[in-house]
Amino acid sequence: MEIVTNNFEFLENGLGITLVVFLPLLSALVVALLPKKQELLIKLTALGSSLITFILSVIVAIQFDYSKAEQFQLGNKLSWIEAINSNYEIGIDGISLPMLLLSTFITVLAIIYSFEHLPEPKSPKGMMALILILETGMNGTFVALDLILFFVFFELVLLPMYFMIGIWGDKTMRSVAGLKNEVETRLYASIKFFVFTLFGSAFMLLGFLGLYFRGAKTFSIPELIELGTSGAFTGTFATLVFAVLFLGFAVKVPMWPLHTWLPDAHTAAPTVGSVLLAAILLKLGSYGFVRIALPILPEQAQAWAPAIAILSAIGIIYGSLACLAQTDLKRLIAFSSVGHMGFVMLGISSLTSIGINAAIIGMVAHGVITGLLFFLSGSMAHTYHTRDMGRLGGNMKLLPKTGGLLAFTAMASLGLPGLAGFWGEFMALLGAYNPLPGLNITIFRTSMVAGAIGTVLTAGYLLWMLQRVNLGEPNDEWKDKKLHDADAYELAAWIPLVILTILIGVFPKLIFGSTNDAVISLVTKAFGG
Amino acid sequence: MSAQPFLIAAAGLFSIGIYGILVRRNVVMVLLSIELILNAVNINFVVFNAMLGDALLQGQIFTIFIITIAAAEVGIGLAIVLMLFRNRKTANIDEFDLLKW
Amino acid sequence: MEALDIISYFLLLGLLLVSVKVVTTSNVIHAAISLVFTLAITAATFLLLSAEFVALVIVLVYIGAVIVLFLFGIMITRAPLGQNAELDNDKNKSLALVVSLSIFVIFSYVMFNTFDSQIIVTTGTSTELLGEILLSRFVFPFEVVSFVLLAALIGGITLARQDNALVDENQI
Amino acid sequence: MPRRSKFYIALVALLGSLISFLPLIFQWVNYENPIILFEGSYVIDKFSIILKGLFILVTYLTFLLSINFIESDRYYQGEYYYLLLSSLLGALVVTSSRDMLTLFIGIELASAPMFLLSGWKKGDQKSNEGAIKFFLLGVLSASLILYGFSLLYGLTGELIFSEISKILLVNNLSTSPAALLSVMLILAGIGFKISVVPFHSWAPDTYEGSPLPVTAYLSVSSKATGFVALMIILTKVFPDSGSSWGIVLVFISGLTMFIGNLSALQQSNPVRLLAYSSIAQAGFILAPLAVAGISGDYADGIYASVTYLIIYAFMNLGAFLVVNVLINTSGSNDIYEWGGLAKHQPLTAIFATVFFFSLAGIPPLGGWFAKFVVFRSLLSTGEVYGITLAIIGAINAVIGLVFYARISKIIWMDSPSENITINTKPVLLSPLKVVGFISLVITFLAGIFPNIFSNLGNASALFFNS
Amino acid sequence: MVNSNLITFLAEGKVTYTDGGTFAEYTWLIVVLPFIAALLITFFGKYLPLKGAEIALATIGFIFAFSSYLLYLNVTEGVASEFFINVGSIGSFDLEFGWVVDGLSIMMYFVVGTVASLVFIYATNYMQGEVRYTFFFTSLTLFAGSMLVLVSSPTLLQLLIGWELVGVCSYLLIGHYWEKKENSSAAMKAFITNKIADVGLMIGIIVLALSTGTMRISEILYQSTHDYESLKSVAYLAGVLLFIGAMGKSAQFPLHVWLPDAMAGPTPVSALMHAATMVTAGVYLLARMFPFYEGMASEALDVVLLFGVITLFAAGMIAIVQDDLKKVLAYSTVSQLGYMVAAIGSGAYTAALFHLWTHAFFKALLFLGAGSVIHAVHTNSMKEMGGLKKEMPRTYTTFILGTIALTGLPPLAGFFSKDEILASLNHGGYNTYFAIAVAGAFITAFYMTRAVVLTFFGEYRGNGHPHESDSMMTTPLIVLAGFAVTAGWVNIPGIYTGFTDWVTTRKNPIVEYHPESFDYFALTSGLLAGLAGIGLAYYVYQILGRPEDGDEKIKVEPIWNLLENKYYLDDFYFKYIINPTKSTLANTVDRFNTNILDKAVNLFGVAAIFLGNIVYNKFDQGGIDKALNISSSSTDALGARVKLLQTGKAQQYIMYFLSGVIVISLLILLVL
Repeated sequence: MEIVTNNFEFLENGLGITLVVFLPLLSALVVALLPKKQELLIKLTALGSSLITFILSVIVAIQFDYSKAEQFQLGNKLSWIEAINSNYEIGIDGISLPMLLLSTFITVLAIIYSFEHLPEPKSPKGMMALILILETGMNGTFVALDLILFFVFFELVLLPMYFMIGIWGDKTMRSVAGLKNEVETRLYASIKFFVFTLFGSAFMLLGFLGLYFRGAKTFSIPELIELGTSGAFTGTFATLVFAVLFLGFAVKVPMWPLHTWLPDAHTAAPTVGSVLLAAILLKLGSYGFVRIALPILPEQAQAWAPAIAILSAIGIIYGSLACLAQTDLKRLIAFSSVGHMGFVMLGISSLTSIGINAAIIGMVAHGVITGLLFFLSGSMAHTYHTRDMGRLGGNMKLLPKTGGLLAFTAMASLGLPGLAGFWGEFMALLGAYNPLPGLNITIFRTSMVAGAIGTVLTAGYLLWMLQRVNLGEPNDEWKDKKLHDADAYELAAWIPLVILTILIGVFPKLIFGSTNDAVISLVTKAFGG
Repeated sequence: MSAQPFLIAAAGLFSIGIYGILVRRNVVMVLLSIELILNAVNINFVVFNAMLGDALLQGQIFTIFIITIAAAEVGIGLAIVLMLFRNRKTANIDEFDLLKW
Repeated sequence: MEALDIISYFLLLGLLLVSVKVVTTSNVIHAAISLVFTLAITAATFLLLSAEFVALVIVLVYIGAVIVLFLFGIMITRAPLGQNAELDNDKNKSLALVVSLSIFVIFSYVMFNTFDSQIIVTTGTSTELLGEILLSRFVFPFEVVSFVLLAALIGGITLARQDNALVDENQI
Repeated sequence: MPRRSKFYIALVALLGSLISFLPLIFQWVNYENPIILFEGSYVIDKFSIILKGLFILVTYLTFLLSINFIESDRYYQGEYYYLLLSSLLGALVVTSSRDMLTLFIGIELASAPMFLLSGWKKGDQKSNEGAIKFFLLGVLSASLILYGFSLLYGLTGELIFSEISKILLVNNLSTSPAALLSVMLILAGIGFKISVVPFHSWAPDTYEGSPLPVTAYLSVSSKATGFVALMIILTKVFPDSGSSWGIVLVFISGLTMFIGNLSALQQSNPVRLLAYSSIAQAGFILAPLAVAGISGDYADGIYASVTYLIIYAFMNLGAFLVVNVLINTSGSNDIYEWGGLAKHQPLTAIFATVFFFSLAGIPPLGGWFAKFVVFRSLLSTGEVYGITLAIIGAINAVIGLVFYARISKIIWMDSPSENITINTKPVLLSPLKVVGFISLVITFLAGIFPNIFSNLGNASALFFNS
Repeated sequence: MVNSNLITFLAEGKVTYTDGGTFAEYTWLIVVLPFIAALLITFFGKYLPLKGAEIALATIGFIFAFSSYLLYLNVTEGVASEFFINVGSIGSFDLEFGWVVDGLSIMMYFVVGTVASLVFIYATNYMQGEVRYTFFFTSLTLFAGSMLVLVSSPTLLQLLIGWELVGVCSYLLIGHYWEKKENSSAAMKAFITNKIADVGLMIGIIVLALSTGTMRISEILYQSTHDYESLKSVAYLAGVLLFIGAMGKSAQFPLHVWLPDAMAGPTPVSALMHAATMVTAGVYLLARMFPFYEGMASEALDVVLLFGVITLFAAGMIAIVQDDLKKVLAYSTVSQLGYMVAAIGSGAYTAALFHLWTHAFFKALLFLGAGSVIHAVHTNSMKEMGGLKKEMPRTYTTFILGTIALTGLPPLAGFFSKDEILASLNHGGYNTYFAIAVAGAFITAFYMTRAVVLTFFGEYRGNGHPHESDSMMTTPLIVLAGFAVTAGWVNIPGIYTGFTDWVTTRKNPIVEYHPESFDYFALTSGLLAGLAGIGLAYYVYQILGRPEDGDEKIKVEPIWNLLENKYYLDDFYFKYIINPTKSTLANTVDRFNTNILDKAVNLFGVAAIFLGNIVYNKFDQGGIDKALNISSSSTDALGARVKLLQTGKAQQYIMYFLSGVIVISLLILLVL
């Protein structure tokens, strides 16, 4: 380990994570400039750069000093916008490190998957460029330590995702409640996604500015945390700021009842889009809560925590029940995200180190597992040309590899102990049982029970989904069709996720080892406990 | 002399011009009304100049500039009116309608 | 200064009356002529206020040139020269009255409020002084305004010129 | 005139506008203190240098943008360039003018050629109508400004702004009815130029009728001229009655954003859409000034507005470029007919994405920083008006997104319309590409390294203290 | 990483023990190996001659050998130690895995090792030619591993993991024939019923963990025997919650409904999981936590006892009316689990484990025997069996031995264990419960005899010609029969009570009633009830009627209806819980989502457009006489263009403009 560190010393002082953030953007430019016909070259460029990014992020993870996980490390602070005292301030701590790795990792897989599996209109050039831009946004959000920088990266993901959904998305027509005419799914979903998130973040920006002016005219997150934990933000002002931050982050998470863009976006998005959306984009919201909302506005966090807990509990139950009613495979998985992110938020709302740790591992696990679920369902939708579970069935017979992985992933998703999903769920409940002293314990325990019931419902809909999709005799319509089971590219994209699911499940220290100190320090600083 | 009557009269001239702009259908007539308004401003400037006893004659000089600009505006306005008219004529409307107008 | 006051009242009354005629007459020529009178009275008023040069400019530029332009305009656009009931937009009249009266009320309120006791002392000005100031202190706007005139000239000619080459340009 | 000599005319115009950059750079480099000419009526400070640079660059780009308009050979080229250059001169005068007369002449010189240019499509009835509306409202607004000026002159006996404001303050006349009325009349008059509600109604018609490059110029340079004049007057003449006019501006700004954006939602004509969009953007630019009036922190307001103006100028020019190319490609004035044009015009489609989303304020495109400085300025005082405007702004940013995104959506995602025939001739000529790339680079620069623009805004805000 | 937390509480134990040495240290091998084996089988199994079964057999053989040696160690010197591996810290909590090697877990290792080995051997033959043979062994191996994770866990966390893992294996194996919907439904039912119970377990664990600050079982138990106040306040709650978890896995009334359906799985699965090992996890949990219950949550034990007794009786009754041989055994299992739970409830730790021990062998034997029969006749229904005594002598003999063991006739295994339960009930003074338990013994004897008679006696009523299974299947039967006979001899009150010592060799002392000698009242009652049951059943089915007549002679309609419908529990669940959730509630939510939330969002959009429409058409362009509008002149034929030079719209604009001026002027002059 020492040797490696020495070799890559030059990557400290922020160069390493800067590269992790901007290398994808650069390669997106390169991809954009390559001629459209050089498809292989384009794909290889994208893959290569994402791989290098991933390796760089691993090097960063190796250089990271885990004994000081609560400090922001390997970062830098360069002047950016002087007039408003906003800086290019970056750095990672134990909380952001796993998220960063997750992001770079999933992107590699998404690119591998996209090698051969692009819906119409194929155009790998566009898709690759968008994925890489998206990666910059995601990575940047996780390393940004300046509110404005954070905001820019946070928003940077919108455009690529909008186009991904809009161009490669589901082209079928659907009716939409409240509108007379049928609309194309992708168009409706893409604009809904865009408007919803922008709505949230526009107000979030106002909140950032409020902090800037009430604080010491700084956007620096570490400085604001110092201010916030020493009680600089109080009263109506703090309530308002937390409200808008909540709006911005909760839309992204998404928390009930701001989730309605999610099922549509997921259903319409192309496979890679769904994967990236579920695996990482949703995390930007919950990460925002942990990174910004809680430590900077601890007092408000305590005031809002019961409400967040209740909403999370509703989200868990609501998401699961909605899943039970779905006939569309991808929509089901999308609603399952609502439930799972409910656990994440429940963990966060407990404001304890247990709960927040749970939230972070929950985020990672949800990223890995739901990402895989979307990979699988997307691939199946591509193979069968339908997502209607009424028509599917006997998938285990028709596509044994996909089916087997689907079963595995469903098990992971329902929180099976020993697999990644378990920790987030169980620890979130653990956190919610004994929230931060001073919080209304009845509300939290009720939420915990609701969450626990949610696990049953989760098991219910996932198993039911498996029964309808995977088991039984195949429908007659597939008898004569030639159906392709998972190919090498797909397996190459999926197997790492499977392995990661098991690894985290068996050895959660992979995540907790990085997060725990940081979370404890956060909780101690912000809430004195 | 009290300055008041002049100023009130200028205000009146201004409003009369406004009225003209609003009710006149013919663009040339509207341009006439605008001249009234500008004239009201001219009166204002000159009256103020006199009222203040401005040694630099700034009010009067301003008035001269306004008159110059007004002349230019009239030129521009009439050019546009002319173009409009010519265009309408080429637009195949029969003579009767033209005359009626 | 009684006499001057009385003269000024007469002049101003006449000014208003003639200008009302400009906007109410249904004969275009009458309107133009009324404008001439309005401007003439204005020039007279300026003389009263000892702004001789400005009065001269009004007579020369306005009455001499601008009104001729207007008459040209009236003729070229073949506005009916006699009485014309359609000259006014009757629909607008009441509203226009309200608007113009409101403006009058507001303006005169301000005038009453701010300049109620101001007295005009006429001293007489030398045109020479005016010219000096114009070409020293105000030489820059003086230069600039020539660009306005030139632009109006060139642009006006271009627009007003008969032009056969023009075809449908909707595609731009 | 033979074609070749026409080319030379264009070249002279282009080079001329570029060469005029040189003294500007010289001034910037050697800048020490404001240079005051004509007893304070003409001032060269950083504010004026920066905005002059903006005007010159915008005009230069407008010339480039005019290229396929002029290529069509139906227009009077020499006159066209002359009038645009006259207007530019007017704008340049406005930036430096510090007295009423110079300012007025500057405004007139800036707008008079535009009355003519808006009717430059002589054969087009829409153009004619746009021109007459523009002209009538323009003259009316000029007379309102003049009446306001006359009141000021009557109150103080001075034409130079600094003197006026001094006398107003000394004689305690800052909030006298005459002063307040004059600020409102001037505001209305300039409100016409910057097309804020309720003085905006000419804009969509005139924009639609005018030749596209002229429209671009109107919505960028002409509007900016108005804002410059407004900033000068509000901060130099009426700094002490800000709490009164500030509130009026708050209302105007809020209404402008709402009406501009909501109306833009309804548009299917791209030019009208951009017209309403630019109305809404004017609301954003106005907002910091409004709050600055209330709070008295003019430097901050000017900083925000100027920064916004600079960024806005380029993204809006880019947007007009896109519309220009797409109308020529599709031959249709209906954006809903533009489905799938990205296939035929991929570069333009990328331009469209960048400029329209920048207008919507999506990071990392420049528009976000423009919006951000505005929000920052609005919230800087923590007063209720500022917060309200900021919330209105946030809501409008979302409404705006809908129609800005709609264009991208149609170009990239919709299926091709059957009603149009694609013009296969190259319409994205290289001068247009230059416009596109310059605007693109500036838009991205503004989004990623906003410091440059922020510093420009900051430098120009110093003029308030000078 | 490994830290041995040995002999912390040594002084308190009443039995001396050692740390088990190297073998204890390497016990993790038997936990981890099956998982590796499962992976190997999955990826390489189908290329091997026995399709992967050899890997499974080797693994389980190793486990058997290892656990046997551990048992030997325990018997000879007593072993108790625990090992922890930190897998992460969360807040101040340490998340630990590890393994515990003590009397209780060794007993379970041995049971799992033994029964699993025999079942594996049996299955290699039984499953021959069935679909997904390799995958079957993967799952089975996985199960063995999961079960070992469960019983070896020194922390509640690992226990929960093992707990759920065996649930998943159960799901996989019950649903082995997933082509048929009933089977996958049965699997789902099992999983979800367990999941519901797991909610209790999960919350129970959370409550315990947070009130003790640790997940280590031994520490929790230490605290519960040392009057820790924080634990005491939640002890009852935690006790009941844990028991809810146990109710699911150990199929206690009313959560037992999944177990009979679980018979949809292949018979070896039923034998291994749903009779011998997995279903005893609940009992194991209660036993593992026994010091806690005794020390602090004795009120919770009353609940445990109550449900145990209800279960043993109610399930036994249903067994009487079943025609499916496996279901008889299934209900019998439920009933026997009721005995075990009741024993724990009455404070008889050893008795419960003893019954678990003996039951594992004879019930596995019975299931495998039934499997042998089913394998021969290709049906589960006893109506199509009969007369197999002659055709399948070895199966018959071993089955009879199992039946006697279950019925509780001396000197077979069941006699001793059941007697001990009855004795402890009697000792505790639970007279009613005692009576019910005795009745249960009668019922047990009755339905088992009925099953034997219907299956093996009389004439063959099925199709084809059944014949004895081959030695791969009968050998395990014989071995198990041996256990069924002898397993009870390790704990004969007054004679040899080694078993008590084995299972009480734990770090935390066990305080329980331990009979010094036979309780003759209980013994007699139990024995008589058993004999009576046998006698009555034999009389009714063999003598009064014939096996062919089935239940005709004793059918009492109302009771029979109730029993055949399983007390209408399933109907109740479906009607009032599952369907309302799955359809009504879920659809309501979905409709709410679409019609309220989505619609609200869309309506916002529509409203914005609508507002835009109003603003634009009514306000911005409002009041305009379209005839004056040149823009529309192309569609407006005559008259419109006439007014070209007239100002129309422009005046409208001017009007707005001036109104604006007036408004702002008035505003600033009068208001501000």
